[in-house]
Amino acid sequence: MDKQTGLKLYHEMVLIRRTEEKAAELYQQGKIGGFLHLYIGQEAVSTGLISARLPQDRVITAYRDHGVAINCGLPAKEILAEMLGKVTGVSRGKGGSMHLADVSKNFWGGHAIVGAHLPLAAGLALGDLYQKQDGVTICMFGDGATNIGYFHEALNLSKVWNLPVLWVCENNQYGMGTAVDRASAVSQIRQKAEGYGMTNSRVDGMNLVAVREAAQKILSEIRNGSGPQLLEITTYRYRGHSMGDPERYRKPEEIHLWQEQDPIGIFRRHLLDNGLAVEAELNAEDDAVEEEIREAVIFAESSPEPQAEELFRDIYVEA
Amino acid sequence: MDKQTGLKLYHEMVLIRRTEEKAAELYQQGKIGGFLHLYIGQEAVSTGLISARLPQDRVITAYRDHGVAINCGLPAKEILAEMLGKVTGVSRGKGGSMHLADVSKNFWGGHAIVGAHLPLAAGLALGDLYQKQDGVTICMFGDGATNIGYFHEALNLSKVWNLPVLWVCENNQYGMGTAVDRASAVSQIRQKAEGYGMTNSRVDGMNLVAVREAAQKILSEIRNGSGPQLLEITTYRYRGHSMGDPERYRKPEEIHLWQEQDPIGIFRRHLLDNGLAVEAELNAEDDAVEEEIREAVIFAESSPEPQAEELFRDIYVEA
Amino acid sequence: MAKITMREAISQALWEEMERDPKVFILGEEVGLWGGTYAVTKGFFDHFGAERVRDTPIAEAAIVGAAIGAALTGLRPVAELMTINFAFSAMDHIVNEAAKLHYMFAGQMVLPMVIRAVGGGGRQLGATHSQTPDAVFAHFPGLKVVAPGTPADAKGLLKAAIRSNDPVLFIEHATLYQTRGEVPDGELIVPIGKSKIQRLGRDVTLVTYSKMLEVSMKAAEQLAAEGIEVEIVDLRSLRPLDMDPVLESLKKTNRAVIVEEGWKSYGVGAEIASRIYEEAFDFVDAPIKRVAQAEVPLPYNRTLEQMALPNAADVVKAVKEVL
Amino acid sequence: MAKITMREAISQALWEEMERDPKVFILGEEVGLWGGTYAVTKGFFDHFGAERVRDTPIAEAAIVGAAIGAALTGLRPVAELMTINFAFSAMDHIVNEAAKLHYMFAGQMVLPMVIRAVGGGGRQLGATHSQTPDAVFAHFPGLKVVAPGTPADAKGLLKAAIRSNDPVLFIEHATLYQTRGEVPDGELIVPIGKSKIQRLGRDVTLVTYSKMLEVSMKAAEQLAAEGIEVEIVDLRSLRPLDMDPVLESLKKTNRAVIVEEGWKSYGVGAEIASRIYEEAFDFVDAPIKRVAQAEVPLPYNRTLEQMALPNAADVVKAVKEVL
Ligand SMILES: Cc1ncc(C[n+]2csc(CCOP(=O)(O)OP(=O)(O)O)c2C)c(N)n1
Ligand SMILES: Cc1ncc(C[n+]2csc(CCOP(=O)(O)OP(=O)(O)O)c2C)c(N)n1
Ligand SMILES: [Mg+2]
Ligand SMILES: [Mg+2]
Repeated sequence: MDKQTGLKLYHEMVLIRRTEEKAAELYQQGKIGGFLHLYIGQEAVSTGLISARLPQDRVITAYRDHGVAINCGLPAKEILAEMLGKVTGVSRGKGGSMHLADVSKNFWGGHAIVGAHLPLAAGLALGDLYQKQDGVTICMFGDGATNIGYFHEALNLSKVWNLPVLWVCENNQYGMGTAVDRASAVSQIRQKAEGYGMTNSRVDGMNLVAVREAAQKILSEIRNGSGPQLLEITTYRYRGHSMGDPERYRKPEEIHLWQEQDPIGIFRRHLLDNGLAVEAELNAEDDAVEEEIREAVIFAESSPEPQAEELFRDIYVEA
Repeated sequence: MDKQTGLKLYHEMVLIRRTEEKAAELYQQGKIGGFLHLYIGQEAVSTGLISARLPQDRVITAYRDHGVAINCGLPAKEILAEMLGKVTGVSRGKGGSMHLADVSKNFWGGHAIVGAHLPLAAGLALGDLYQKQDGVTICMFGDGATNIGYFHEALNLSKVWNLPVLWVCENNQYGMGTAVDRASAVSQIRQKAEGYGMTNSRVDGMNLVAVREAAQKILSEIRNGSGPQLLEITTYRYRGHSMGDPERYRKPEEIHLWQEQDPIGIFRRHLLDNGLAVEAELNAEDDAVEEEIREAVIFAESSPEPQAEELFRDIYVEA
Repeated sequence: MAKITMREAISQALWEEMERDPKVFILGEEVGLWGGTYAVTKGFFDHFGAERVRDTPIAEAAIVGAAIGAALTGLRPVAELMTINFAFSAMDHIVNEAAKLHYMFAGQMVLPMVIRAVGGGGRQLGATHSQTPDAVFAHFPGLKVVAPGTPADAKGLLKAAIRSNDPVLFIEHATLYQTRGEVPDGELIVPIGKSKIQRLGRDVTLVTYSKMLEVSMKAAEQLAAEGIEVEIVDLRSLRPLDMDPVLESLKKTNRAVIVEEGWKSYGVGAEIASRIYEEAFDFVDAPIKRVAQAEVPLPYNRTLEQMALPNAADVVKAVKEVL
Repeated sequence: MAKITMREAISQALWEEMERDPKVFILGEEVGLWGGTYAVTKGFFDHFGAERVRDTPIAEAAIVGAAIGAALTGLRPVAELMTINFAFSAMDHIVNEAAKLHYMFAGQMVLPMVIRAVGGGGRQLGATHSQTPDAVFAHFPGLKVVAPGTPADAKGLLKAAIRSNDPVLFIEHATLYQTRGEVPDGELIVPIGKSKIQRLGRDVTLVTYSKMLEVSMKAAEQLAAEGIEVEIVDLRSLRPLDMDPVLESLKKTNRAVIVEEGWKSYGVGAEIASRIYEEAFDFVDAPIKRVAQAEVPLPYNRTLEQMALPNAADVVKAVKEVL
């Protein structure tokens, strides 16, 4: 990793964290409605993963989508605007927090039905295969999502058709309040790939460098025709499942333990230890993020609401 | 196996074969309507399997259900009557070939949506677990059914809840016209159990003795708390998927090859070779079956149709 | 008679039935340790234990399918689908299995089960999480579909559903959980398949159910201030559908408005209107109006979402139009 | 103008569109090697190859889901669900994904896809395999639902559906595949969302679609022999729903009967009747009748099944009742 990349990825991680913290604040102020699923603690997962993609690689994920949206290059201000339901939001205020997307950046959304986007990912990859394009579809989902039938149908199909998909399970230890072992027959999600004879691996999701390297290797294998693979990335969400989670299912000590390996702290140390950055440079990134967020909030808050006509727009392409 | 059991199981296998042949005839005569899925070639699977169950063990299967219905003790005449849509049929003519059942014999049907009965089987097993009964639920399904999401959800749930279920895949090499490898990521279905950390095994389904011994062993393990297991039974259907199958997907030679290991022939030889029966005894069973079928057809054909009131009966328990 | 919330009423019904009958148990996502996504089963896990309050994987088809299987063995499962939007992931098991087994096997199979699912819009949850697709489920013979509008009915109908030997889809509305209402103390059973007059009036018959009962009541008050007295019939069950109180009321008022939260086309109102005309054609003095959701996938933006959902003003307007 | 079967017409539409546009491809169970369960895609596999005629595992959610994904990349998938009864296994993908993505992401996502599914009763396939649940799908904004009743419409509408940039559920009827009809030679596109007068008459407006068009035509002949001339409006699309020809006809005849194969309650007829009353109340001289399926899961027994399904005699009776 070169210095520039290091600083860029550091910036992205901090930007995700601060966007999420700001979103939480705006939610508490009643400015964001609906469900809000924060990515805090998981920043290294998508930042490392997406840093390895080529522009032609499609990305699709679940409702916990703010982080990956940022990594895919969606501006924080348009993301916050979407959360505020503004017409300047990436989905013109019609999608909300769970439905960020920018297909021009090959980011195919945010999907709120658990696991339902996995078959879509198979289809995206089929699109590339059929059209002889060399993109790989990166499909992210949670540990809980691996228990629904859609996971099974999609993984099987991808293997039978040898689709260029990277299945990425973000194992953050819980699906809502249910610990992996209470819902899944196997505690290592990667093991599920065995049922499809699918190459699989597991990497520490608190460590951006490890995630990035794993993703680079696997994406190039898939691009070279290895067929689909499954990558389990272990991680942890520091906040509740969504806002208003009573968190009866875990102890503060457990959270603290994971916070000791904070992905941003780890990567910051990595940059410093390897001479890729000095304190001042990182602090400058922190400040830049601060400023970016400040402006994003102003943008989002001062943006107009969608007009009434918007209600009946885009139901169909052809009315 | 003692002599009596040997003759009984031989009888059952021949009865299945002859029932199916008769059903095909009646179908061709236009007396049976709808879909008709014959079990010819697969007789040793259910005969061996069901011979190992205890009365408290529940059985549930797919639409290819005539064989297992006979093994569960449903009279051939009531089965044929059902196929003819008569009120004397096991489901009073309302279910047809695909929906045979007799819950008093712990046979929970005949289900026509591929894979949909697997979650039901988990529920049946949960019923026993919850009520501290020592029954094992035997759930049979085809190779094709292992690709639908229901399979995944049911197997996972059964493992997480440690349910007393024996998952039995009848791998007859095809789901309709689709060879296993064209639809499934793995060609040995048993491998799918690995994704659930589930004990699994595979047995030759043309060999009744092998099936029976495998089933006896596994059922007793499950009864003793092993948790769910998956048993793959390899077999072959000699006839089309259902009546009117153009059979473009396989060659006659392939069928002939399998016919050389006809399950009835193999078991017949086994009985003779092991001194469990002499030719005359087996011929007597053949004749007895002949007579049983003759009477069953007369019974079915001469039975009355359901009355018009039947149309509105049993929509609800409480109207 | 205590004034409690809909959430408490539903919770009480579940609790009492579980205390009464050991065959009753709950399964679903987050019903146990979490205490229910909407806190309906708060405290159940500690009291009844993990065997009877079963947290499941995210696997809707398996939840409903396992409930069916367990019901076949004589248990009385109450399966919770976190929201009715996820019922589509279990659709096959609801309409092809639960609704059909009893009939298809000529009465051999009995399914004393309840599927609880919360629905409705108005919370900015976006298009996939805000639906009121009740009519879709009510279309299938073999299933019973219940959707209460008051705490008392919620309690009494849920208890009836749990005791029923037929599969019942019990639809709750998320924005009603905080609604308070009088609930009689002690045993309370409200029969499934009986509509109820919730307000007497002489001018217009307002047919509604679930959340829209609240909205209709509000509209009725506004109209009363203007001297217009609407009679409100709460369907409570969509299948079986009890048209008698509707028709009786209509024959008195000769005018009707139907208020539902779901989409208008192929919705509940279409069936109610058709039945009224079929059975009381000569009594209808003005075209029956349907008040329903705008035909769009519900947007996230609050203003747009509220525009799409029927409200009291829409009801008032419709009532005036039929007068 | 050639007289061909519905099966041939559908097959031709698919073939021509695949020849015309390499982005069109087919996926589904047994569409390839087998040649289509109903032989609609016979010969396609050999001609277009395994890449464009894709046999799938038995995994309905994945079939529809993969079609959605492929459509997002600009392809034009035609997903075949072996029967519409299995659409419930893909319900979430049909109603929560296909119907909503375009709107939810404010037009960013475009889904030029078709889901073909054959439905209908009358072949003794039992309760789970004989449904006509068209109204259920038509309830969801964002989806288009088409159900042709003649070979010409089948061909023209399917071609329109394949060229459409919106997700279209294309419902075929199994017992119509052998029905013959004139189909114009050469390019044939029938616009989605246009009802059509299939028979002129002055006495009663008969609104129907799909298989019931055939049944209604038969009834019309019988009635004509008695001097009663019915006008038949074929809806062809259930969403968008074109009421104009219905209303125009009704204003002439002042009487209407709606004939659908599915269950009556919360069915198609309810919507049509409601709309007629809403938009032409003063023109309706007698209560509109709905002819529909008996509200039971369809039984296997032939006699019972036929009793439950609407037939020409039922239509004749209903027409006479409205006169
Ligand atoms: C089909 C379906 N069932 C249930 C839900 C409700 N739900 C939303 S998120 C969630 C937990 C998902 O957990 P996981 O996949 O581990 O993702 P995480 O939230 O941990 O990122 C549940 C149950 C849903 N959205 N869709
Ligand atoms: C959900 C669903 N999809 C499709 C079908 C149509 N169908 C009936 S049987 C069958 C093949 C099943 O193959 P397999 O599970 O191997 O069982 P086999 O017929 O070989 O015994 C298919 C596709 C169905 N009944 N249900
Ligand atoms: Mg998780
Ligand atoms: Mg098979």
